[in-house]
Amino acid sequence: MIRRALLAVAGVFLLVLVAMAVAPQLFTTADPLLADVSSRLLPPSADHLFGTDQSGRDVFARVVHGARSSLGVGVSAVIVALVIGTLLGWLIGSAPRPVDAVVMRVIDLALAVPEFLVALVVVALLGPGAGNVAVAVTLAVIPIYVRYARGHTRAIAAEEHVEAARMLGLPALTVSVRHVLPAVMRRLTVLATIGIGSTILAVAGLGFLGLGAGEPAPEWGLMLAGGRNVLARAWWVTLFPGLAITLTVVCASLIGRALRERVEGLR
Amino acid sequence: AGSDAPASGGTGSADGTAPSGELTWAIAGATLSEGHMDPQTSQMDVTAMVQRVVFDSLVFQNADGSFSPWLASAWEVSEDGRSYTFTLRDDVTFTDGEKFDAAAVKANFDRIVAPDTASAQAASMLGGENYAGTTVIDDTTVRVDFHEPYAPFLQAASTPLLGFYSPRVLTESLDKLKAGGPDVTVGTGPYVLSEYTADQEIVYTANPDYAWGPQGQKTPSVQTLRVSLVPEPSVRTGMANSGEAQLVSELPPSSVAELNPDLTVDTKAYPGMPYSLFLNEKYGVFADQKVRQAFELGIDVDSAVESIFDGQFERAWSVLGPTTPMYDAAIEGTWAFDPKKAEALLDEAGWTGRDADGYRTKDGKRLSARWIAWTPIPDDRTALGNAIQSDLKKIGFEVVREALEPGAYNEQYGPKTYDITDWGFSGVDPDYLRSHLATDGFQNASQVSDPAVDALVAKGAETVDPTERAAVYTELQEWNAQHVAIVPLYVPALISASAPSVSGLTFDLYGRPLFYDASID
Amino acid sequence: MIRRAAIGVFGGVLLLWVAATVSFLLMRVIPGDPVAVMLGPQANVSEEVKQRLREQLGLDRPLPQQYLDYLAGLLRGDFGESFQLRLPVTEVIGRQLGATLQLTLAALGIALALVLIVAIVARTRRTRAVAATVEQVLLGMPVFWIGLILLSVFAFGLGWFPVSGSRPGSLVLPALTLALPTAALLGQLLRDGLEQAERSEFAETVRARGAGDVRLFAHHTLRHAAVGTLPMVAYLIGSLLGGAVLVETVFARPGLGRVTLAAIMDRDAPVLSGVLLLSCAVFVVVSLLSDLAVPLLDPRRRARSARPRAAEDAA
Amino acid sequence: MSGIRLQGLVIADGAGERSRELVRVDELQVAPGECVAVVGESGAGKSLLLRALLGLVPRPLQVSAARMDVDGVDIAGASERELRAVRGSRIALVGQDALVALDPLRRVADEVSEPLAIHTDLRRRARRARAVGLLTDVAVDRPALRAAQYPHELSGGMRQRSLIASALAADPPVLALDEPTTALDATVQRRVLELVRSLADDGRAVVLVSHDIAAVSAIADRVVVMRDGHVVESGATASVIASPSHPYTRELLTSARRRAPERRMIGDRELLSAHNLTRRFAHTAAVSDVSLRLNNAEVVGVVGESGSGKSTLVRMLLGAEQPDEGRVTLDGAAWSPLPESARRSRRTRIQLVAQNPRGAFLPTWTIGRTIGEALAAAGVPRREHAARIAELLERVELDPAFAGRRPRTLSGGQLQRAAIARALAVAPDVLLLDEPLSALDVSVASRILAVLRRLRDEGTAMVLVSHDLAVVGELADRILVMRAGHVVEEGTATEIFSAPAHAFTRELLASRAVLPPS
Ligand SMILES: Nc1ncnc2c1ncn2[C@@H]1O[C@H](COP(=O)(O)OP(=O)(O)OP(=O)(O)O)[C@@H](O)[C@H]1O
Ligand SMILES: Nc1ncnc2c1ncn2[C@@H]1O[C@H](COP(=O)(O)OP(=O)(O)OP(=O)(O)O)[C@@H](O)[C@H]1O
Ligand SMILES: [Mg+2]
Ligand SMILES: [Mg+2]
Repeated sequence: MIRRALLAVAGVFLLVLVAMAVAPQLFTTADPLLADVSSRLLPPSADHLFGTDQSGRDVFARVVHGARSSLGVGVSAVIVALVIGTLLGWLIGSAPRPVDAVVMRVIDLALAVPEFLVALVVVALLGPGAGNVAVAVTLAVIPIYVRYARGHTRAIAAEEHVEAARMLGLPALTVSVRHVLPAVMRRLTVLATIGIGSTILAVAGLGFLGLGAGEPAPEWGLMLAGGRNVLARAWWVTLFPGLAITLTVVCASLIGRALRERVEGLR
Repeated sequence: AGSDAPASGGTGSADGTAPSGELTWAIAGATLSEGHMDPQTSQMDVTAMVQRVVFDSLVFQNADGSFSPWLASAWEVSEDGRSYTFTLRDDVTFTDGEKFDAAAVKANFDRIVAPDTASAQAASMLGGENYAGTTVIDDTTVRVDFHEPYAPFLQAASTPLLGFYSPRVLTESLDKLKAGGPDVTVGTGPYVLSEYTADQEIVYTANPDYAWGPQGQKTPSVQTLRVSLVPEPSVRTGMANSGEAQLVSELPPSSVAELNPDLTVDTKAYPGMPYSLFLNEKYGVFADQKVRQAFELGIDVDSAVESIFDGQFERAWSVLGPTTPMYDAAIEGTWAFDPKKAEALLDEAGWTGRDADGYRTKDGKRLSARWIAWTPIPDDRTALGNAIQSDLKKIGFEVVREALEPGAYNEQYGPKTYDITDWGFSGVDPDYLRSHLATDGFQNASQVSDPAVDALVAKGAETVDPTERAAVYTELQEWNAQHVAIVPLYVPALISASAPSVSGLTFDLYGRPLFYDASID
Repeated sequence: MIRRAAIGVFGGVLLLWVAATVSFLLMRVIPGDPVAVMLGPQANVSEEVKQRLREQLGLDRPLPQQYLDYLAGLLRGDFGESFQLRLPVTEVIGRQLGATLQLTLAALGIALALVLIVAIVARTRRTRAVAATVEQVLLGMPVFWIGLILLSVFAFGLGWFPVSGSRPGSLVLPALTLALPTAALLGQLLRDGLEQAERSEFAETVRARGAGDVRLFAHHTLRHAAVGTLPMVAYLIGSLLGGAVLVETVFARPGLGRVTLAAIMDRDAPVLSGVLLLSCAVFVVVSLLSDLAVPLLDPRRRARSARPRAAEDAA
Repeated sequence: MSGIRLQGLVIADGAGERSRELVRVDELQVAPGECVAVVGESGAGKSLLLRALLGLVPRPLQVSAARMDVDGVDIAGASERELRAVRGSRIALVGQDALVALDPLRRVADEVSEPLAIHTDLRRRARRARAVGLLTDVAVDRPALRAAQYPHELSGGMRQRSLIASALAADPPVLALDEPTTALDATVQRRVLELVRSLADDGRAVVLVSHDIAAVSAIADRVVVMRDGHVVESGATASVIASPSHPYTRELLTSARRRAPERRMIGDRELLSAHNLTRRFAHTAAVSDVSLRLNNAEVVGVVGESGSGKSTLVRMLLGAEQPDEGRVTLDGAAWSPLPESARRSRRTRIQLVAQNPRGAFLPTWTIGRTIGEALAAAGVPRREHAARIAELLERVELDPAFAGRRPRTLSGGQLQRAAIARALAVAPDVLLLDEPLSALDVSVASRILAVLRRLRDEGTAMVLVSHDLAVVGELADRILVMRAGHVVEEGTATEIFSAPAHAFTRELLASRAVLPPS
């Protein structure tokens, strides 16, 4: 019961977030970039729901507009990683053992370096910026998807229904495309839903380090970085973007887990 | 002044008691570990600030700008202003036991200008191409020659950037100087660098043999000076309030309000170039002087500086800061915020169209300027940038900001592919305008190229007579106010807070703490 | 066991070689002239000096030559020289390693303690639901935000801990910050394992013998959960290193995180590849150890049967 | 008298209005020295009943009882603390699935002696020594070695006996055993049952749960028959078997009494033949030197204990596994070891219904879609699929509506029939069936047996694999008996049953639980 309600709340929150990303002006008319030095660091009030930051910008407007970059980068990175990772992992998993073993070594290497470090290095290669962060985060998570996809491919290929289909005289590729790929895709999609959270966290982390979208872009990680020096006298500058990140990640993973339970319940 | 009492060789501080106690001094210092421990090569202010306690200079610059003897007991400038002859004290030793003499001076100066040293700032203060060489006349007499007359030299010689390493380290540990450390960072100063943990702390221990302070001070009374490297300003503020550090420097202006009332706060405006925007007149929209002027008038500098820096910093009017010698106060108020006039200027310049986002256009092109800055950018400058951006948006002028890490910044700075960039520069001698305004100046970010300006900065460097020099720099300051190559924004200050237990702290002209007479109870 | 270790070591060496190659390529593809990077912004240096520096760094030699030199250097324990500091990379990393090691080990210790305490205390459905919720939220919080919250409450607000410095107390908050998300992840894994073990047939047998929850936990299910969690440890240590970058920034602590960040900012490729190699090496060693530890805990993995392969595929 | 005294036990799912009764037992008594068997089909509530005796009914279920005394302790009113003191020391439970009922990470000795660790102050060394003694008591060979081993290193029978040893550790006067002989082959099964009987003879009160009335009839003093949570009949074993009063009991008994094989006509055209097949894995030969011949309309049975190589043989016949030596011909033409591409065109001639029917279905596809895939592979035009699927399902006695259901909504027996329908979809000449009846309870098994009998009578040639001689005997024309990869005996069903030549066959026949003819 409570779980149901929680899932519903999470779903609604994510929908609101998507709406914020698509049409922020529905939620606020304030300009997220407009600095007004005469109203710096104002606490939350009717005029400024979430208060104002050091530049006198409306924190609420910035949180709302920030949904686009955080969600956009998080979701697009996951989708790209999902598609590339699934196909690659499926190919590797379907390949003969020796090929599989060699390619997996390389994938293992990518996994040996912490995800966040990979993203950092990619940003070092490409330079900071919102687009590069998206690429970095995508590249950082692809190996994980490849690994899972490859594992699932091998596991599913060993399931009896695959052999049963082969024993009908169907070509191996047909069987793999029909029986293995969709199942791998489905399991990874669920994984990806949970994974959105970690990409959003990575994006925020890079933003916090000043490697993401630069000022004055409304990006949640960057907002947290900006607010940390006024922590003692203006809690609202960091609280709201922090909450936004946390709620997004928690809701995404709640929904992802629920999906996973459903999908894996099928097995 | 000079010292009357010869060094006894024993320990003994200024007031005759043995040095004792420990003073923790928290500074940002993030860059120190990145090869900036060597004042002879680093262009970072922090290097000079902390290493002052290790490196003494030939002369000392007093609060009024005059010079008094230090390691040199006397000096003489030749008629033509090209030769400086110093008479050195003969009782000075480096803390590794080496003797300080004319050869040591020569070894240090030659090292600074050697191409391999790749020194940015110290070499320039030593005249750069203008430096002709140092000659050892005898053990205690040394002469520095220049190709052209070079007036700022005494001032330069008073900074730690032209301080002296023990000749032994110059031969034995040359490649380690940038990284620094005990037995590497060795000078003649009141303190010995005894421990260094990169990114964490530097521990200085009182030099027991010290007897040649700028005012004749001897071994300082604080035994241990522990410099805590804390890049986070909020953490430094916390350390000041909790008493974890007895002295905290580089405090952000916004934190002053949060400091405990019993702390002593010293705000010392940096002399030199205020924090400014450089408008690149050879690249885009700033080729037009009217656009530059409109840009300047469109920014509400007063309210931005006042509120962002909590009233701690002054707004700037001129390319010389108000505490810099030869500052021209007449410029104050001449280009106050005037959006109407700015709009009129832009109209005149032909930027009359408007696009969907409300920005001005001319021939279908948006009035837009790209501002590059190198990371990390402190919060308050970010806020200032936001304010500038918002102000200019109101007159239809778009500013696009890019924060670049130093490598990427260089790639744009080299070929000068930007409209705006920013920095401030601390220097006590207005000669720094030469590198900022001369056609071939390496800091000429605005790409000023005007023979009249070139002649003026050259004259400034050569002229020794103070009034004549002042006239030259007044003219330069007025030139910029008209031409608008550089938009000065605010005068940064070094804000330090010290605990009630600390006394006797003094500050040099750069606002940096000096510990000769400091004590702690 | 020895055979297994040998295979693990061989695989690890192979992995490190691939890592070295990737690092080398990385150094060459990172944009920006190393010499310009070395000299910093607004450097005022002539072309000849730059050329001389290039020769000193060996950047003028042909690429294959550079590659071989680099590998040979690695074998001698020479990771090259930092462009920025002109110091051996081993020294740059070495002098910061201690601080990060201290932080991550303390974090790991706190995390383990937290996880065990929670696992022992939270045994009813309700307390477990509470623990799961807390963990979920912790996992959703950016680690740097956790740090900021702890900092403002415990350091600035209550003044219980020093905000910085080298005193022992200053390690508490950063380590706790890093430990919380780790504990949350570990706790989830462990509880999944515990619950799975508690649902197994053997748990029923144990209860039927008259055992209470504590005995079941201490003698049976904990071990099962640990077996399930071990393979994740290498990954976990890795993510600790990643998290350290952020935590060190928030708490202004020295350490590898700072070095990495500075290396990225300054495009100091040799330091960066040193860090990468180090993190690969840590991963290799930790996974080797955890691979070797699994059979110690799980006798079924000791046999040379066809089973482990299937288990690996399912992972 | 202590032992078990139970009155008015009700176990329900949920409380109040929406509660569902799972078990209702009005009266059950087991005296010391007595062995009472509880039989019934799967889901009858047997396991719940046993758990209730230990106060181990899982959480959401509600237990109420007018009286529930175990060895003189009132279980219904006991606190969790008191229950813990009872469990293991006054009553011990031997769980349903012995293969997984021991903690795989602990040594057998520790597992066996755990009740001592809980209920006594014995030191570890003493406990281990005691464990060896217990293992000896339950007739585990080389007990000292076994004690030091881990459960996975023991055979199923040994694990079962270790579990019983563990139950006996604290010498409880009451024993509850849940299906102690499932998953054991016939020989081991008999030994375990004998052990159980001897435990009762030692003066313990024993409740024994089984779904196999034949198996328990040999040792139980009394039988309780359960169905849908209710006791439908109970009484002395001999009288229940001789004159069952409830129809369900009669059904149980008839399915336990298999019919004798009958003589039939078989074809003379050779469909499938295998010559000297050998397949080795790692160290052992799963199948060595096995030959087999199958004519049209013939059913060949393969029996053997678990691990004797039956599945491996069938997979080689199918061509899913390549033989190391030997070859298979289909219709006189080479079949295995041809490459798969060369076989593809003749694939529909031979089909397998695998040991685990659930595996043959993609969980996300409907039954109809899976059968449709097979139809498409056989070249049946798409528009005819719906009709053919319905027809196939009817052939295996399933409602055509099952076409729209997903595998997880089907029971094991229904799925087994769907798998047969799928195999029949391509109209194969040869049908291979691997353990089609294992893991199914008697009533379901008999329906599938009926389907298979019809297929046989319609003329489908089959290879039928089972570890159960009775099942094979009922359908097969010829039988191969396998042991450790070898065929130890081969003959017509009648020959095998009436005059088994090999000792192993005789043992199989002897250990088969046989009821007296009604
Ligand atoms: N934890 C539970 N929650 C809800 N229902 C349950 C639970 N455990 C058992 N049941 C239901 O109670 C009934 C009896 O189950 P039980 O396990 O006692 O059957 P059984 O006679 O032992 O069957 P089998 O021969 O298959 O072991 C079944 O319908 C089952 O679905
Ligand atoms: N893929 C494999 N790898 C290794 N060993 C195998 C493999 N498949 C079967 N075996 C071994 O071959 C032997 C025969 O196995 P098979 O599955 O044919 O037995 P079975 O007679 O069907 O047994 P059951 O009645 O339990 O199904 C066993 O010892 C088994 O462990
Ligand atoms: Mg049962
Ligand atoms: Mg089998």
